[in-house]
Amino acid sequence: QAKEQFFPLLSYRTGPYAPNGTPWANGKQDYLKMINARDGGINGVKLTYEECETGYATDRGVECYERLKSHPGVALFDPQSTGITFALTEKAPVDKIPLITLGYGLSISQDGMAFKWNFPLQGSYWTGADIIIQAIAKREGGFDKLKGKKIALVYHDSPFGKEPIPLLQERARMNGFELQLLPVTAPGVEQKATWLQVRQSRPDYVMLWGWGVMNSTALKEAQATGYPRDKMYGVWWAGAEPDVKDVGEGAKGYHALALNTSGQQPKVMQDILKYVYAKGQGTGPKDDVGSVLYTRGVIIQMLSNEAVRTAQARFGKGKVMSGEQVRWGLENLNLTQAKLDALGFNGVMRPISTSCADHMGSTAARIETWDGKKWNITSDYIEADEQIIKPMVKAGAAKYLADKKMTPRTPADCQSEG
Amino acid sequence: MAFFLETLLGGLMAGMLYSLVALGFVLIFKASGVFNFAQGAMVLFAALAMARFSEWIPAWTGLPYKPLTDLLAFIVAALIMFVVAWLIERLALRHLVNQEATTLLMATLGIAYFMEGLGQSIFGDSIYKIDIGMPKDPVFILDKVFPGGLLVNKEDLIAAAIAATLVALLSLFFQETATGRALRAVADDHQAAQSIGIPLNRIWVIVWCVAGVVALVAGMIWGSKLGVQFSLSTVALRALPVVILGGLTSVPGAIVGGLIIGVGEKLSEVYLGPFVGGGIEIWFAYVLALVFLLFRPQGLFGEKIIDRV
Amino acid sequence: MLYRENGQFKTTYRADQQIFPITQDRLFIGALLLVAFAAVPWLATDYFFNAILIPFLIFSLAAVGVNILVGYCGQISLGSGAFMAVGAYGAYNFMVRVPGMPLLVALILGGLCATLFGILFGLPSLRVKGLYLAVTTLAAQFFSDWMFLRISWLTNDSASGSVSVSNLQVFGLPLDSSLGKYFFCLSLLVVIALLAKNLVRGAIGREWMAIRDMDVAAAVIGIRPVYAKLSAFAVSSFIIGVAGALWAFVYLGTWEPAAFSVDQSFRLLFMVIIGGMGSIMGSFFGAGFIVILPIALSLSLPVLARLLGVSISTAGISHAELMVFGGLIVWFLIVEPHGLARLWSIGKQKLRLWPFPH
Amino acid sequence: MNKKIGDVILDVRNISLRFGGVKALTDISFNVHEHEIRAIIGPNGAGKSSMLNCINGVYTPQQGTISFRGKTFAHMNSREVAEMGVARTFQNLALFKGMSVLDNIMTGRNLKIKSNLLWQALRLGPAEREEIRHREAVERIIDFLEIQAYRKTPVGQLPYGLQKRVDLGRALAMEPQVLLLDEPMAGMNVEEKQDMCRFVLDVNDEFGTTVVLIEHDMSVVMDISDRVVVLDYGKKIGDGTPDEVRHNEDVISAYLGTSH
Amino acid sequence: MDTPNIVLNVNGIEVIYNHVILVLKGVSLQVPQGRIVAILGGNGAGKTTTLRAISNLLRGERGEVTKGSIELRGERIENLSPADLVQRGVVQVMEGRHCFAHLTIEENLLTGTYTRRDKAEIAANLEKVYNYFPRLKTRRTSQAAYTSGGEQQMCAIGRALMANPSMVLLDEPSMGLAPQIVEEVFNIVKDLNEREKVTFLLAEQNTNMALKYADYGYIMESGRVVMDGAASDLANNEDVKEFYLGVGGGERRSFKDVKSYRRRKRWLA
Ligand SMILES: Nc1ncnc2c1ncn2[C@@H]1O[C@H](COP(=O)(O)OP(=O)(O)OP(=O)(O)O)[C@@H](O)[C@H]1O
Ligand SMILES: Nc1ncnc2c1ncn2[C@@H]1O[C@H](COP(=O)(O)OP(=O)(O)OP(=O)(O)O)[C@@H](O)[C@H]1O
Ligand SMILES: [Mg+2]
Ligand SMILES: [Mg+2]
Repeated sequence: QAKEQFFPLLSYRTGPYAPNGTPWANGKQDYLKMINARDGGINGVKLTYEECETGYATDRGVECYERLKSHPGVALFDPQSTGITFALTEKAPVDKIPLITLGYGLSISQDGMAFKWNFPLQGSYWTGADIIIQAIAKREGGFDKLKGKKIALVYHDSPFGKEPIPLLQERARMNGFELQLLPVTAPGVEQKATWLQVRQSRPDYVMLWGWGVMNSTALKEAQATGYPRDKMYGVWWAGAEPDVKDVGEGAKGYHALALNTSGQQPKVMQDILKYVYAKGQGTGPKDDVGSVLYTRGVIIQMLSNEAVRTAQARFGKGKVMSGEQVRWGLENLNLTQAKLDALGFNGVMRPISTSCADHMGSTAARIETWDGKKWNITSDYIEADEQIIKPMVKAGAAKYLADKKMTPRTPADCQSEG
Repeated sequence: MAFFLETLLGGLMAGMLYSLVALGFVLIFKASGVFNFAQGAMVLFAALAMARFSEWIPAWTGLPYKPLTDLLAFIVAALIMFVVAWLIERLALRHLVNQEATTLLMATLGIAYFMEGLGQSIFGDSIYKIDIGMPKDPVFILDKVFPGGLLVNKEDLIAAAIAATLVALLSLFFQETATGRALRAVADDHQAAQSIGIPLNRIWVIVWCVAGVVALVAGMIWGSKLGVQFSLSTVALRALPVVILGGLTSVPGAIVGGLIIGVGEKLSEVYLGPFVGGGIEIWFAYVLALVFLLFRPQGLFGEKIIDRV
Repeated sequence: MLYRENGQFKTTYRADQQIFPITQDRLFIGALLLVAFAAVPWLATDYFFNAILIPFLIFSLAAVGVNILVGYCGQISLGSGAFMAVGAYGAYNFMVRVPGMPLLVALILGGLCATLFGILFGLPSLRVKGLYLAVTTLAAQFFSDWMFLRISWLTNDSASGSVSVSNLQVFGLPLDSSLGKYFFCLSLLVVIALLAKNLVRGAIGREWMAIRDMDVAAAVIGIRPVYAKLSAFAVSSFIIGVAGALWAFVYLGTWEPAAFSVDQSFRLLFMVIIGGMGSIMGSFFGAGFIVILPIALSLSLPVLARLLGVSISTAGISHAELMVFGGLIVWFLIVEPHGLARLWSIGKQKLRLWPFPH
Repeated sequence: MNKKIGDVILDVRNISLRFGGVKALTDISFNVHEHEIRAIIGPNGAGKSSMLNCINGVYTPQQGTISFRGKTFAHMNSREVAEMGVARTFQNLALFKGMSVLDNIMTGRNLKIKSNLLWQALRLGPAEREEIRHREAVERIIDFLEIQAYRKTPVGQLPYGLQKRVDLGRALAMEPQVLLLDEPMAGMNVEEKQDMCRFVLDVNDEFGTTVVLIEHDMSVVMDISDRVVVLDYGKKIGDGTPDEVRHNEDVISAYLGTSH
Repeated sequence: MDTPNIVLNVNGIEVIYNHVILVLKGVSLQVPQGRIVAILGGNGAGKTTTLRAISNLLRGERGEVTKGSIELRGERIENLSPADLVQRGVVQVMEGRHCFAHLTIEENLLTGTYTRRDKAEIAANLEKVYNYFPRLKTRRTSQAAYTSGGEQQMCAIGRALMANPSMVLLDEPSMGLAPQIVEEVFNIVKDLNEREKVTFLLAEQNTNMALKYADYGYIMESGRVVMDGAASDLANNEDVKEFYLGVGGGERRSFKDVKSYRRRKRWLA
């Protein structure tokens, strides 16, 4: 049998979230193509993939998972949706396939001792929310200045949008600001009432926790009600080109979290253009290469590949890794700045290193700001506050385990993975 | 008080925008007895066509004058909607004469899927922009009376004016013209209409063409508000309570229904929402429509539902 | 002359009132059950069970429920997703709040929650009819979407509103293998479908159909519309609720309210109309069509494209899938507006006449 | 003729019914005796069907009362009327189109079915026996109406005349004491009318069912009815035996014309 | 019988409903220009089906003509739409009235003029119909669904006449009409036939009337034409007398004595 490592790609190129899902999926696919073309795979193991359309619907996602999970050489799944992640969290341990959920999914799954198979790499909603509050505090000139301020959370009315609430409530208690919760019914095409409420209560800042059409609609309503865009902070799922592109100038000044940069300058993008697009094998249009979500897709795939590479280093170079072995690789990632540079990701993202207990690997993000034409990074990396998040993750994970009548992994389990 | 008025105004404007979509439903229902679930897909399809041609036409022809190219794009999109209407009649409706309402409803759902797929494969599935020069920034009126003034949206005002004009025109059309009468006859009984020489096929093409143009206008306005992308088709779900509240068969009902639903849902969200955690407007709109229906099962202006033995 | 009812004389009305009065039909159904219970477990793969058969069984069950309301009683409903959700969350609450609650009992209690919800949202049907009713049932849909997101008590105070169940057991046996889940769903489906069939061919079924076909005439022969409609809502939402609970417990494991969104309601309505309104058998056809067709398309279109030597982008394939799916729906309706079940019975009628055409 | 005409079973007093400006019925009174065949005739739009609808509880008259076996009602609810034993057929066929002939007639027996929902779902023991008992009764009706061959045909596919028969069958299945027939013989040829008359007369003879009959075919009315009411634009213009009515001047000018 | 031009020629048609139910088994008939031709037959004989086949309204009932041909003035019409036929002057009055429930009586009548453009002609036609059926005039503003059965029947007939047809297919025009209106309807038929040379093909159960006014008749039984002939001949045929006119054996038998022995129809042997 040919030596092939298989990457199932769940994606959505149809449905309400297609404009966001498509570049993301393209990035993953292009990176795979590029690695095969440039390096011939990972240590000689060819990378194969198959895409399965979920349309962002949980049941179709589960069907895709079932269809692709028994493909030989399957490495891991990236469900690309919070709902699908929830459903697969139950199934992955049974099938022994890791799930990576970069920047989304369950925040408590950061705890590798409770969630052996989940990897919310680079950040969860809790870290994201925390970073935004920090950024606002910095702008105000210190956490004490937050006292008495009012911050509104305009969120997608779904588990995705509700995840940050516990953290924000914690923060509100700590820092003494008032939190106003404004849910927006999915998909978010009608937000007049929400923004009238914003206009009435005049919060000092608005946090935008949206996905898909909800983001651009929010920005347009903000414009229409005259809410200053530079007082708005979006999560990293509300900080890509589709969210602001057709608002254009109207979104000028709007901030969002950035897990990664955008643009075609980094070497990895150049390589993709050279090895994939120049040969006419690009998945999407050339101009989209290097967009925010595209870059995120590339990063996700890069991290997946590196997990395989790490695993190979331990279990045998040039071999096809099993799901369990890839899981070990994910748990022992150590991408230093030097390594990132070598991979062509200089400046694109933060170094990341995971462990058995910490499945996130990095909790920092920057702020980017829309200037009417493109996104610019406008802050340094801000680390989420461990002091707040750690206990919450611990408590949440403990409750999860108790509900499921499960016991946490032992440190021995961390060592003995073979 | 100022805020209440603002909410009220916002609701009225939102309502007008719903009516624009609702109008498409009413039109087809009134004229053929078909509850057209593909209306949302038609709005999307038309908006996609409009958005893409307003990019393509300047690129192809090099015409610099934007209003002109936009007009051309509108015309091309309208022509495309005519072709779509013709195809729908040829390939689907023609073969479903005299079938039950549920069957026809189902067929329109199939058509909706088809058009969503087709639209996105021809015109792309990203977000596109329709910029017909609608002013986006708020204006404040009556700032003498209320501190800070009352916020209104020029864009909404223009949209409302367009919706009102369309409704007026279509009402006239249905009221007393012979074709209007024939359309209503078709909705009542396909077979009998055929038997007296009303050419169903031609009528359906006409009605779907008109509905296509209404969808185009709705798509243009909603698209310039939301950006043109898949979610545009979901505005149909927000227009449904409007349709039934106003009455499935009434063109003016679409406007009145829109206003009631718009105001109702905004007021409820703003004044009731905070007590129950918010996010209630969508089901509130449906419940509001339901309450009205309990008093008038045919909607405010709908034709009386006839059951007689 | 393989399929004939001639020569099969019924000497009692009892014999004539069997579900399948024709011997060949009985044999066929017997064989089908045999295959389902004995052969399929041998043949099917894990994927087949988890991704196709189990969803098919659960949706068949839900479609039977929807068919009772829509097909038999004529009350078009777009709120079926809500009834599924209420069933699922209802059963979930009984599971987590009552220690030692057996799964089967929880499912039934979940179904009963859905029944109450169904009756509540069925009340408008006493006044509102037809398409107006169809649209107003969306109120139930959006209300339940909202309710399970907002009322955290219902989700056992889970912060995100997503909940999960695990370690399911039936009569002390763990329900974790695909095969076990398959048998569980299949058995429930067979039992409930049988009960439903009995209902629809009995007195209450005739009341429902009478209300559907001509409500004034029904009232004149003494049928109470209130009772007939509400009982249809009750029975139907019970079945849909049980199906919803199964969907959540057995198929998803962890779920959020979006798993029972308005799309689900539309899908269920599709199944009933495509399958055949007013036919239990049709529910199965419809569920098969709607569950299996998209999967079959997404599997076969890329292959087909490769065979034809055209390269379509992945997005293109997804769009083509939508188009083919929509096109097929229209085509089937044109061929037979009364659904696949009618096509089936016409087929049988032809077989009966065979070898003569008429 | 040795039929025993009994007491008044149905008494209609001073009924008036308006729809907006249309006076469908104005101060109509008449009675029906047990076991008799009572015809209602009158030109189109005279209010005959409306009269039946009032008796049936489908319409609520603005004025007047209806007594059934001595009990008086201002308004009747359809179900109560059915429970008292009044059945009817419809002028514009109101059959249950999606159901078979057998099921249509079976619905007529629904009032008599006692087993509850759960028993029906299980369909065991008593529920099944009950179902079979009613089936037997319905089969007798099917035999009687000579529609055995169409037992399982959906009624929508039957020709008009047979649908009328099924309509009658459904009413008969209720084992009514009073049977209201709205133009049961419209759209039939003489042979079929004879059949229909035979059914009506048999029911009347054998079960003693009282019949109220609306019919435009004068030969039928004159031949089989015991007494005739004549309505004209909502007013009663005649009441009596066929012979009396036939020679009533008002009736001749309003309805019969000269040829009868 | 001298044969003027045949307007309508139905040639051995077979009709199947739902792909399986064979209803017409080779029906042929001719309608000469300017005549009144009646189709008689019991319930389910296939009269309605024949008329639907001619006016091309079968498709909506999921029926189709599988064999034979239908010609109107020499032109094959199986593939025309019903509207095309109305353009050619052929209008059908459907069985079961089929008025447009939500339209008023007057609007119903006016829809009948869809193919007409001349305003004056339309007004004249409306006047004519109101003259024929004064009852319609008094009910002109009521929605059709709320008129009595007979009024609806008049409305359906009137609506067809509004199109100034050259040929009318009448399916059971007398159903549900009071006796003097029945007479009136047939007088109208005769009148139009004589004065405006309108050709009629009518399916009718009221054999008495039909044979009195028609020139020629076809008798159908279970999907076949079993007998045809000039109306006067048919009226004197023993079987027809017995089964359709109710005057077998000389004089009319009372409906009261129907329980007598029933003779089989000769053609069913
Ligand atoms: N839509 C249909 N589907 C199936 N069978 C049908 C349909 N319409 C009519 N038939 C069948 O065709 C046969 C002829 O029916 P048709 O209505 O033509 O009779 P008819 O002569 O007009 O009778 P009547 O005098 O009662 O109106 C009947 O046996 C009927 O069952
Ligand atoms: N629901 C209603 N709404 C309005 N008008 C009605 C309604 N029902 C009946 N009418 C009117 O009342 C009058 C009497 O109607 P009805 O149906 O009782 O007549 P009928 O005597 O049965 O006539 P036919 O012999 O033609 O059936 C008619 O003019 C009719 O238009
Ligand atoms: Mg009447
Ligand atoms: Mg007929």
